[in-house]
Amino acid sequence: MQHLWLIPVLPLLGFLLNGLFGRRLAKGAVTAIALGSVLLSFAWVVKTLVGLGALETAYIERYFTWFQSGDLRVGADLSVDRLTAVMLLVVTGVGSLIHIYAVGYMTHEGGYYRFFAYLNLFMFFMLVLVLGANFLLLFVGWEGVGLCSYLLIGFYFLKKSATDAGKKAFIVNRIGDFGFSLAMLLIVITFGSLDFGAVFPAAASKPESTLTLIGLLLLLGACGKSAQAPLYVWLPDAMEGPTPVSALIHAATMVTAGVYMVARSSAIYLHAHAAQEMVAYIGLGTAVFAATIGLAQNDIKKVFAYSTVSQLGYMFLGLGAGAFSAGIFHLVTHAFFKALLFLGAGSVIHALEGEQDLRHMGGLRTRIPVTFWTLACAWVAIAGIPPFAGFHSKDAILLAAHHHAPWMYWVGVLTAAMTAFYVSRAMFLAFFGEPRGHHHPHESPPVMTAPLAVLALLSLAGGFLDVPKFLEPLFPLSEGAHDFALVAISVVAGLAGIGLAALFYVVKPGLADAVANALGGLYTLVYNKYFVDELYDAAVVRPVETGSREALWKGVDAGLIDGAANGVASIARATGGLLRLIQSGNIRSYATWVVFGSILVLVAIGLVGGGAR
Amino acid sequence: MDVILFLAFAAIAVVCAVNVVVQTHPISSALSLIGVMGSLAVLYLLLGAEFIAMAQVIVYAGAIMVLFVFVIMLLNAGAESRRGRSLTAQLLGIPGFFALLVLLSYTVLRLFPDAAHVKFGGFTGGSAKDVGKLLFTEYLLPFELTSVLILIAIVGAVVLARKELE
Amino acid sequence: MPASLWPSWAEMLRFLPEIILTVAGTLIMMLEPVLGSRSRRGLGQFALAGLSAALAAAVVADGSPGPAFSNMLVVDGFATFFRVLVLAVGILTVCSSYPYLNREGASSGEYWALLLFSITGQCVMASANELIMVFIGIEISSISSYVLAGYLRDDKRANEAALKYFLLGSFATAFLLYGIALVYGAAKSTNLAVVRAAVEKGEAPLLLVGIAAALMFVGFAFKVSGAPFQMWAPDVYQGAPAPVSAFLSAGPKAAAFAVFLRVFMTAFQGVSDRWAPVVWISALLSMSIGNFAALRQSNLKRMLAYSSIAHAGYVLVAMAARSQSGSAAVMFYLAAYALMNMGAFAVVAHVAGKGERYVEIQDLAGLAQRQPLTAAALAVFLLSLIGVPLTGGFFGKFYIFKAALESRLIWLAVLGLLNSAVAAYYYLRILVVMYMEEPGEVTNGLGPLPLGLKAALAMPVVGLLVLGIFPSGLLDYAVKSAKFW
Amino acid sequence: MTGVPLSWYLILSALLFALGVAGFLFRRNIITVFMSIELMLNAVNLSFVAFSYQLKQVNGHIFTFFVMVVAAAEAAVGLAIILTVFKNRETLNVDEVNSLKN
Repeated sequence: MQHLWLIPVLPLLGFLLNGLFGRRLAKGAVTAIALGSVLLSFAWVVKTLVGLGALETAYIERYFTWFQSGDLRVGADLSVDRLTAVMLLVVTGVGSLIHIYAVGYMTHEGGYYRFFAYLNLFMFFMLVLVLGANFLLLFVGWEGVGLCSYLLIGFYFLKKSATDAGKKAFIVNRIGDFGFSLAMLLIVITFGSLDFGAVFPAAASKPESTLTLIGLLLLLGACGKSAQAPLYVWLPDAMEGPTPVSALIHAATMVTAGVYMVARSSAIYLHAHAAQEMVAYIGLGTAVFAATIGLAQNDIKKVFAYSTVSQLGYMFLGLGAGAFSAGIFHLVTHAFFKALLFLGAGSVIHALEGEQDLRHMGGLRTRIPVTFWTLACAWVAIAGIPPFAGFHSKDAILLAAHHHAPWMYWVGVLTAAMTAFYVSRAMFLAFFGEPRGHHHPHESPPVMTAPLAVLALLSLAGGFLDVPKFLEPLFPLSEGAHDFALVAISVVAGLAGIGLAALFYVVKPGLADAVANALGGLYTLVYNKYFVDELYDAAVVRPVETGSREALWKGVDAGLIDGAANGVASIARATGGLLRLIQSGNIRSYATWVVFGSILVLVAIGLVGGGAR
Repeated sequence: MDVILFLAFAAIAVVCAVNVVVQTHPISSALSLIGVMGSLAVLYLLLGAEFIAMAQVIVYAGAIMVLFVFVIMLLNAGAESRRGRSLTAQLLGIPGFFALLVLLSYTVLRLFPDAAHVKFGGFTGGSAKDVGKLLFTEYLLPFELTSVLILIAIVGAVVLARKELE
Repeated sequence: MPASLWPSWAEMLRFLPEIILTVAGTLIMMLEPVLGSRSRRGLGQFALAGLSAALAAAVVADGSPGPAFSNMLVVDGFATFFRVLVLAVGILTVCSSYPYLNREGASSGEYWALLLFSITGQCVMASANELIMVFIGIEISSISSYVLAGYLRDDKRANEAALKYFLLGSFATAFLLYGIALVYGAAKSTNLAVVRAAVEKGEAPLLLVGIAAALMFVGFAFKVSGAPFQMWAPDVYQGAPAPVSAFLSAGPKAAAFAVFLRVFMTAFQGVSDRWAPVVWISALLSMSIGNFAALRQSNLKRMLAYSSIAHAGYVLVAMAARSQSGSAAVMFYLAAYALMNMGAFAVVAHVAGKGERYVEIQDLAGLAQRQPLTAAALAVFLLSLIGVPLTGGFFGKFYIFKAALESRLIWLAVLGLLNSAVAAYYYLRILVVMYMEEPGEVTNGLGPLPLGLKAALAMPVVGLLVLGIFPSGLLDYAVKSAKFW
Repeated sequence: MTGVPLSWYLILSALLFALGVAGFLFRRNIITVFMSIELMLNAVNLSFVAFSYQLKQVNGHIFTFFVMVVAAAEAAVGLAIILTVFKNRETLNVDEVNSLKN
């Protein structure tokens, strides 16, 4: 026995202690409980994995029968295989770092104990999600992390926008959950079980149409949780929450749950080609779409939020192209550099006392050097510059995409260039040039910078963890040759993105005086870097957004997104008149409806033929 | 003879029932309803239900309807006011009435094709003795339960009619 | 068969819960005049004792299953399940009524007596094996409910609620009765087993039995507030005193579903092809009307009323499955539903204040800051109503839709799941108001939670979590008991 | 003479039932509305007794008997409710009791 249950239960204990007694505990005690539980959990993960050794097959611990009805038995079973091992390390490792960081970040915020209680609860559910050996436990974690995300987004609940964002996240996730629950029910009906160990080996023998349906419904669930088009809308808004939350939940862990789930269900997707193809399309579409929007955001967290959506799209592209291990690989490296980006952004915001607008930053390079240098590591990592982390994983995905369909590779490369561009733009605007705000920036305390340093190291070197190799027993490596030309093209694209950004935001201002007189009008055009943004915003982002809203996402963005919120409310409003007619409060009217109902029932039962039962 | 008796009392019942519906003064409706009940009692007799016929007159027409009339008198209810209306009931009421009537009549007419012909004296099992025997053996439990029902009626009336709460 | 007038002890045992309840109710009425005004308050505890004794009796009676009193009633797992359920609902109602009545200055023995009698009727319904018992059980339960709804007789709203409930309820009962008459004419008996046999052997014309089923459907659907016979529910739940609304939405509804299921799955089993589509449509209508109407409500009680219509719709989905697992899902769901709805109404009763002045959703603003435990309890109920895992509501829905899919009711399951996704929105609104808004005048002036309400909140919370984490026990029992022949 | 076909009784019963329904829908006075329900119950009773004749059983009579008891209990409670409504609102018009609505 490895006592796997300790891994999720430790954070749960932290939640219970802080949630119940946190109000009366000293701040130090709250911190100790919150950090201790997560660190212990991380330690236990490491100990377990060391104890389990090679993990050629899944290691399962069965505790008790959760419920049984008929032939369906669902146990409280936890299992660890290589995929889980990777996820566990990411969740508890990055989670621990972010917890440490949050201690510094949240010091001056109200509701300190509550924040950490929620954060620990989130860890509990996330670990259940990853460790569960059946779809139902996965679903428990799935719903749980959604709930915590909602609580944490709404943490600054005095801000109306935070409440609204929380609601939006919840509702969009409900749409995804609808898909997931239906898929789960279909799995029960088709396979008679929810255990991964029973479902996946049997997948090959089931009709492809059923598997496709299950795959598509699971994908709907994944789209909700992992912010894929058309359900991506909640994630950028979710940045209303405190920055550590953005880093932990909305970049590193929860949003990757959909990727994990699809990878976990690879056996189903491998036998449902249409569904898998759909995964690739949605991933690619989201990657391009979100990157396009990310190019013109002025809020530093919004830039990274759209970047997250886009990178998640990459992962889905990998999964859809059949390179499950590449998708997971990117999940890992992305967890490193995106958590770092968010935490660094948090440090910047912290330094500028809450300023999030890139247009009011600038020149921070020398003021907060640690933040700058650590962020720079994330920067090169996400831009896909070899030999840093993002390069390896992105490369694996792009190669798989090329193998799958060459045009997908080219779109992917274009996206990579855009990614490099917008991250560079954010970096240049924030750290280079002249200071544009009226702030007195100060470097963050060590408790915040230390996690940054660790993550920076991981962003630099994380690419050398050969995750695909490690996952080979689960996902056979695709045979796509390591074509040097393809790799070179994507690297060049990344470099081009950085170069272009440097040209727009760094180099030109320096050349300004020299070129100014010569070029006149053109100079003003270029000098005013915001003009570029505005032009771009007007020429590209707005049309893309409006166009997509009008044409492609009309039903989705207007109907579904604002939600089951406004959409459903308007249906409700539309039926309001009818309702008032029926619910008139008049007894005689009610009786009339009863009479009519009974006539309908009589006619219906009278008309239906007695067909064979 | 059976036919004449049936037709006569059925006609009285129907006319009285229609009167219940069309009268605006509750007292007229109540008296018409007593008329319906009385003629039904005769029909019960024709069907051989002696005990029920008696109970109909004593309990229904005698006790229950007296209660109604008493309340009408108590509240000094006059002809009903024409204030307020239910569009739904007025628009859909007549079609609903006919649809229901047609459906129910069709059901009993078409679906009980080989029903017996009723002759007075064709069935004589409905005496007080027969009913009582069954009531105290097979139907003992529901019979006892009706006592709970009566108890509720008393308690309920007390609750609602009492002067002040605590 | 000249049965002895004195029934056997085994038969008495099978009827013991009802006997205890009736005796307790009568004793309360007899004790009240002789007690002083102080000790009169103890009558609530007495009612609690009576209910607990009846609960124990119901469990004991389950040890000797079988028919009793010339097949009038039958004690089987199904009956025991619903007896225990309505008795538990009764206990919760007493707990939440006690402080409520004290606050309103309306405490009296009659209330407890009527409550016990009403539950007697529901126990009868749960174990009825004869249409006459169904009818009398319904009437016992309903007539006392009418009075309970109008118990605060000087309150205009309660008054109106009672009148509506009474008139429409009697109206619907007349349809039910007409249906019973047709069953009697068609099958020559009103015993459920005999009717079933007659239908199966083809002695009773199928169409006629179908029509009878249709008329009885009207009566039952009315009692469970299933569309299109749901109109009374919002008005009555809004007008009745909050603990009574809680009771009405749980006890009589569960009992009505019990007879609904038993009658349709036994007597009308042979014509299930005819009634199943009607149940299908009714389920869809109930879910949609309930959820969409609830979206628009600002009054908490009215919103919960619409939500209870929607939940009746979910239960009807399971019924439309016409299978053993469907019936088991009905049972499980009703148990979870009774707990969460009772709990939610108990919070409403607490917040509403004297004279129920504060029953708007907005009145809950900031409850989480003023009374964190009350808010947490309501949060559990709401999450369970939404159907979030680790609560009873989740498994309830899971089993319902699983049963529906097993019976190939794919579209109904899809639409039902969509409906429950919509439903999340209005429950969420309450959570937001409670957790994310600043305390308002109402929550600031809120008195401490009385002991009775504490119990009325704690028990459902524990129950829901147990059902959500260890559902097997109850589900096993439900699956075993969901056999009707 | 062969007597009256049983279906005549049943049709009479259906007619009375439908008239009761109509009374419920068209009358404004609460007491008359309530009386319409009594009319419906009477109609059903006639069916029970008629079926009893056909089946040569007493069971239908018993049913009728119970319906009468129920009707009595309902009348007591119902009229008490009507009294309280009248006390609170000074009206017996069913259309004016409509304050609870959407």
